Amino acid sequence: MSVIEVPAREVVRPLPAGPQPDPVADIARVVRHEPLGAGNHRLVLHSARIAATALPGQFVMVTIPGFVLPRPMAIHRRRPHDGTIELIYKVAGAGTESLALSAATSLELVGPLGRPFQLSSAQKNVLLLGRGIGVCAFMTVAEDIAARGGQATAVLSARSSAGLIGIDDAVELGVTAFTVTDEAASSDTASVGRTVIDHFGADGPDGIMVCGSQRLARLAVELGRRWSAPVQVSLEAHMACGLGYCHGCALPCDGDSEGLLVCADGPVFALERDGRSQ
Amino acid sequence: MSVIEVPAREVVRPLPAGPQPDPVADIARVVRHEPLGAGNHRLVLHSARIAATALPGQFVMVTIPGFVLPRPMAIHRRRPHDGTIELIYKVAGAGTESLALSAATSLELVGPLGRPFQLSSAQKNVLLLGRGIGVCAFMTVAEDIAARGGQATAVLSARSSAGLIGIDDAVELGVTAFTVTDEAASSDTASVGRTVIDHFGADGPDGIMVCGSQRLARLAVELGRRWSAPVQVSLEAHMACGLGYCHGCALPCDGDSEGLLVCADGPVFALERDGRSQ
Amino acid sequence: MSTTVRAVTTATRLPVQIGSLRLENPVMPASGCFGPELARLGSLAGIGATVTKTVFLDERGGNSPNRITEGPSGMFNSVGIPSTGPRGYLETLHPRYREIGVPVITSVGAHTTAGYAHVLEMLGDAADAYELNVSCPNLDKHGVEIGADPVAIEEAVALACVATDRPLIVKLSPLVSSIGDCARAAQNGGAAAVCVSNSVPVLPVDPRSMNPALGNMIGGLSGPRIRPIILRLVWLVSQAIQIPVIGCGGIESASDALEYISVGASAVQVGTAGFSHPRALARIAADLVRLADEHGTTSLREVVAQLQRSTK
Amino acid sequence: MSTTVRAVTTATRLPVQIGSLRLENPVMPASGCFGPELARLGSLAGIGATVTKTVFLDERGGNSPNRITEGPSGMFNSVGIPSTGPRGYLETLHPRYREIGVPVITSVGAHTTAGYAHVLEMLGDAADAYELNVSCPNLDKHGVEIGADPVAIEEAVALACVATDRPLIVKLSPLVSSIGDCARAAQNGGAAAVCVSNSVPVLPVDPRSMNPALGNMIGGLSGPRIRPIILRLVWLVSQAIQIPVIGCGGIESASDALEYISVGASAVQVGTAGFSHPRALARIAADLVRLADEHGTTSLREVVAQLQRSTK
Ligand SMILES: Cc1cc2nc3c(=O)[nH]c(=O)nc-3n(C[C@H](O)[C@H](O)[C@H](O)COP(=O)(O)OP(=O)(O)OC[C@H]3O[C@@H](n4cnc5c(N)ncnc54)[C@H](O)[C@@H]3O)c2cc1C
Ligand SMILES: Cc1cc2nc3c(=O)[nH]c(=O)nc-3n(C[C@H](O)[C@H](O)[C@H](O)COP(=O)(O)OP(=O)(O)OC[C@H]3O[C@@H](n4cnc5c(N)ncnc54)[C@H](O)[C@@H]3O)c2cc1C
Ligand SMILES: Cc1cc2nc3c(=O)[nH]c(=O)nc-3n(C[C@H](O)[C@H](O)[C@H](O)COP(=O)(O)O)c2cc1C
Ligand SMILES: Cc1cc2nc3c(=O)[nH]c(=O)nc-3n(C[C@H](O)[C@H](O)[C@H](O)COP(=O)(O)O)c2cc1C
Ligand code: FES
Ligand code: FES
Repeated sequence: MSVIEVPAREVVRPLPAGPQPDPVADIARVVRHEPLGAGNHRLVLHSARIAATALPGQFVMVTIPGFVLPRPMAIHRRRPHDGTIELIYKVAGAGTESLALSAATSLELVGPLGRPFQLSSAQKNVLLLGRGIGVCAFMTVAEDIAARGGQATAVLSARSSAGLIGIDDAVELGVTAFTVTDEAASSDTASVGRTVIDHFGADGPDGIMVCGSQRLARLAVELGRRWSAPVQVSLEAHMACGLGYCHGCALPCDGDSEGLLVCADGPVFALERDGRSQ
Repeated sequence: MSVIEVPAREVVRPLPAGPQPDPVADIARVVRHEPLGAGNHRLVLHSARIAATALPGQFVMVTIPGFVLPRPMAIHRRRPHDGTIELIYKVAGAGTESLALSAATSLELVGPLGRPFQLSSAQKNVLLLGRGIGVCAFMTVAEDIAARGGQATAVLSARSSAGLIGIDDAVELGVTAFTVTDEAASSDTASVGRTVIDHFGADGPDGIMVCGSQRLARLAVELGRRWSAPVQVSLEAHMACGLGYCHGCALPCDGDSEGLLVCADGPVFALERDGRSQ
Repeated sequence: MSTTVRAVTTATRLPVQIGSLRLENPVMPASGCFGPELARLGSLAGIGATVTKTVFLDERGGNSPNRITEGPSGMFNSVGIPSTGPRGYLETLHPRYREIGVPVITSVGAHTTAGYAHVLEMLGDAADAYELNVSCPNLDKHGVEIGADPVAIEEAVALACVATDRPLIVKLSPLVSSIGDCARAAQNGGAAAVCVSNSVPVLPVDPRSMNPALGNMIGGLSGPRIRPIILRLVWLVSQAIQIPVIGCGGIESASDALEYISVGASAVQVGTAGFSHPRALARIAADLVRLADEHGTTSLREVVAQLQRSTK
Repeated sequence: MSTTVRAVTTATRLPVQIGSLRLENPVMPASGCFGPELARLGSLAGIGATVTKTVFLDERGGNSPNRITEGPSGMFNSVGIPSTGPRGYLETLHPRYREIGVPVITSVGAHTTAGYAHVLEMLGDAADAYELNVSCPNLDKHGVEIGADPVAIEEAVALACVATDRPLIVKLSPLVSSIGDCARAAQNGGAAAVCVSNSVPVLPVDPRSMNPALGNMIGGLSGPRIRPIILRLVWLVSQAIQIPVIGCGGIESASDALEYISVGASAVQVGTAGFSHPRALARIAADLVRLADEHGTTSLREVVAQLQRSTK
């Protein structure tokens, strides 16, 4: 039932808290809002401050008119030159359905929020594994890698080719992208594993980022062990504040003290094989 | 607070219950739905059974998607030849506002409901006094008068000329219509009284129907006494069922037993000067 | 093929036993939200029973307008239960309920624990079962209700049991400190089932005038938005007692009814939905039969279990 | 002209006295729906006070996910009040609340009537006032709350009064048989004010899976749809006691706050609205000041009276 899907035998650990931009509460002009097919929608918002400061992997909370809880959405693209950010969302329930039908010309939002993906200055060759809208969590990593002249490789997975996200972005950012789908029977972990191992050979990437699929996360951990590359995962949880005070987004935990908060300790976490369960 | 505005010194009495058409629950196709200005909207629905059977002054309950209570609306026009009925509604609150924005292609409704205006076969010369959307309560009387070759005279009152309802209908049905507005300072009871007395002279109408204004109702009673013409009024009350079982629409009453139900004993009542309060 | 399916559909029964009374379908109207007038809009043969508006001993006028209105929370009503007394009911209303052709459950109200028995004595065995409304939030503005006091509930039910052989359903109030205690009191008093619950007490304010939106100030909230509130009460009650629980609050569809089954209800009542959709009762009754057919069972519990498994 | 108006606005105060504590504005956050993090999004200088999440004696982990979700009825939460205990609170959270620059009201919880005093002893006079949360519906699934038992409330408050000189606000539970009795018990125990109320207990079911939508099954409903329910409780409480009543439930705007003033509240708390609109608290506080200015008064009661008269 929970949307929090920490892979069973893997553990998440918080990344060290680095400096983060101050979040702002903004009323953002809707610059573009259009269906992309397969229930996905592109939403481009004008929010100069967020566009200028957001770190890769950060998210925003978008208020949907008529709903009490804002919806967390990854910042898929930042375009500081025109002050916009791009979100891609999938119609998942009542809120996103209403958003998709909405003709609102501005939307309330708060961001940028959450701990970003960590990219040391040495990391220039990363593997991004994403399924469905999970791809939106890491395209900003590809932006930063492109900016520093590195190379990102991405596996874009989806149920059907109509649901594939990020192909245009990959082209724009010079990402080597493999698209895999259930439709084409190319999205199972074994196939995806073979594809990327073939691609990288013995010299693997120096970092792996994954989002949107438990199976891909498990694959990421295996690949990380193979290549001694650190793995980071972006998780989802139901959220109310996005800022760390409502305690709504805690990861399940045993014992008396509270688990990690996905909004403030994540959404990006280090992902490792659990020593205990081996 | 109550929408029930029985004129202070006047009393309403139920009209004798005559035969009434059986109500139906229908899902009616929206044939036309358009703004008329001043917050009024025309809604033409295809409901052959209601169009064919409704008596003058009857109403329907229209279900607005997303709202729990259906809204009572007078049947403004019946067009049995094409199976449609026409409603005109004013945006008054959340429900009618939502209806005005709705692109629904069909609407659930129940009708025809309520006791109709009583027109004896002798009555051929009636005066209709209506203000705002109150006019919609009696245009079906004008239809029946026209059908029997009689003459209806109507005072159509509104705040502004943009809010006047029924002018086209009056033309179509051969009604002698006087339009009066607050804007033109022609809508006060004294002016309206003078206008109709000038028009009718000593030989008054043989029946007076009124809806939509307490002041007009009081005028109707005075005119009724002057010309010995029976006066009928159509009242409003908040309603849930429209059928007589929820007891939500009772008129205020003293004592232990319940007052009249506007939906089942009305909405059309005989209106008389209260003997006690003179 | 389609004839076969249709034959099965018609044959399927979803029986519910309320004491000695067997209902052929678990769907019935909520008290005060139904009238024989509805039979004019289409057949009601498929529903489990009808339930009448609450009958009181004394004649009552009800509250002043506005008696009903709607806000974003749902329907507000302060009708106040006008009643023509048991005699008026037996003469004019009861025969019309009988004509519908399904069991008649007559709702009975009173202001003392002994009062229910008095009304029941006058009604005799006219009805197939009685529903004791111990929870009307509209009549007295302050004052703790009979339904908020387990001792009073047990006494009222025990006295009522003496006055009639018909099965008694006790309709509880939602705003009590421990609904489990209230339900146990009803069971101990001899109830055959409990109904959970009456509408939720409210004081809606009209933002335009900053005055109460209802003539009586206090009213009851009903409709789909109260469903999560009442689901919790049904769950608490179904943990507390062994007799059947009838869920009532915000049911608009067969799916809503199944939510109640999932937390322990055996039958459901449909109130407010009948205003927006006058055929709601008949439709929900038929949809549940269809769902049971599709899942190859005559148990709605089993339908729920299958749905739960299929989304695991 | 505009400078003059602005000068008046800034000068206006809408003071509320809670025992010895004077708030300059009647608007404050609801416990658990506010964090010092919000100060990063804009100034909070105009609000009357901050209120902390409830602090318990023991460390607590809170409930399993999903802890929050939304349905047509509003926000459902079963966070379950994770707490790091009074020491953890004093070390890490309290200083950050202090920085905001308005009075700090610390919410305190316990599972015995003596428990509140224990927490208060550890907190000393760190806070400007304390709010006793006698009504958390999430922690125990069954079990009658302290807040449902007037005797327990009075005892808890009386013991707490011995442990601190700071004014005590008692935050009541909505689902009780007689909220007037609960409020009187709080007043008799020595409370300086009561807050009405906590969220409304619910069991939301996810229609897709027919399973509970919250990890803990039972949760609390909050947001605008509960306002008519809580307005009635505030009205009943304001009839029952003389100390100030703080209204809390579904307030999203200054108009919503005035609805509470119209039924007897002296101050308000804003919870869920702060999630959809993080600037809601500051906006409502400023809007009330502006409204009071426009009506030429510093009394919100007077604003309401003028609005009522103008729509007569
Ligand atoms: C950090 C983060 C980034 C995200 N980025 C994206 C993105 O870029 N594109 C995208 O399509 N989706 C994204 N999601 C998921 C998105 O927030 C949910 O799909 C959305 O909230 C569903 O809302 P709803 O009203 O349609 O669904 P409903 O089921 O009606 O929502 C009910 C409640 O549950 C919450 N909820 C339901 N599903 C999820 C979920 N998967 N994650 C979090 N909350 C949920 C809703 O926010 C709401 O409060 C992200 C989630 C998180 C936590
Ligand atoms: C017999 C009858 C015939 C009517 N015919 C027409 C017509 O032809 N055209 C038209 O524009 N209006 C007509 N009305 C009034 C119309 O029903 C209301 O304006 C409408 O219900 C307002 O709904 P709302 O959601 O916009 O207002 P809200 O104030 O949001 O409604 C809240 C609740 O109050 C009820 N309500 C509010 N005002 C009225 C009212 N004046 N009368 C009855 N219920 C009310 C609503 O039905 C709803 O249940 C008629 C009313 C009756 C009783
Ligand atoms: C207009 C109206 C009248 C009602 N009258 C009664 C009544 O007479 N007796 C009773 O026990 N409940 C009465 N109720 C409560 C309903 O039977 C039911 O418990 C409540 O409305 C919740 O169900 P719902 O959400 O399906 O409407 C009434 C409710 C409404 C809306
Ligand atoms: C996420 C969340 C956490 C809450 N935590 C607490 C709490 O710790 N202590 C408390 O007294 N009330 C708590 N509440 C209840 C609120 O303080 C408030 O009483 C309730 O939400 C109703 O107000 P609202 O409709 O404005 O949100 C919490 C509510 C929410 C939504
Ligand atoms: S969403 Fe509020 S603490 Fe994470
Ligand atoms: S509207 Fe139900 S009785 Fe008149």
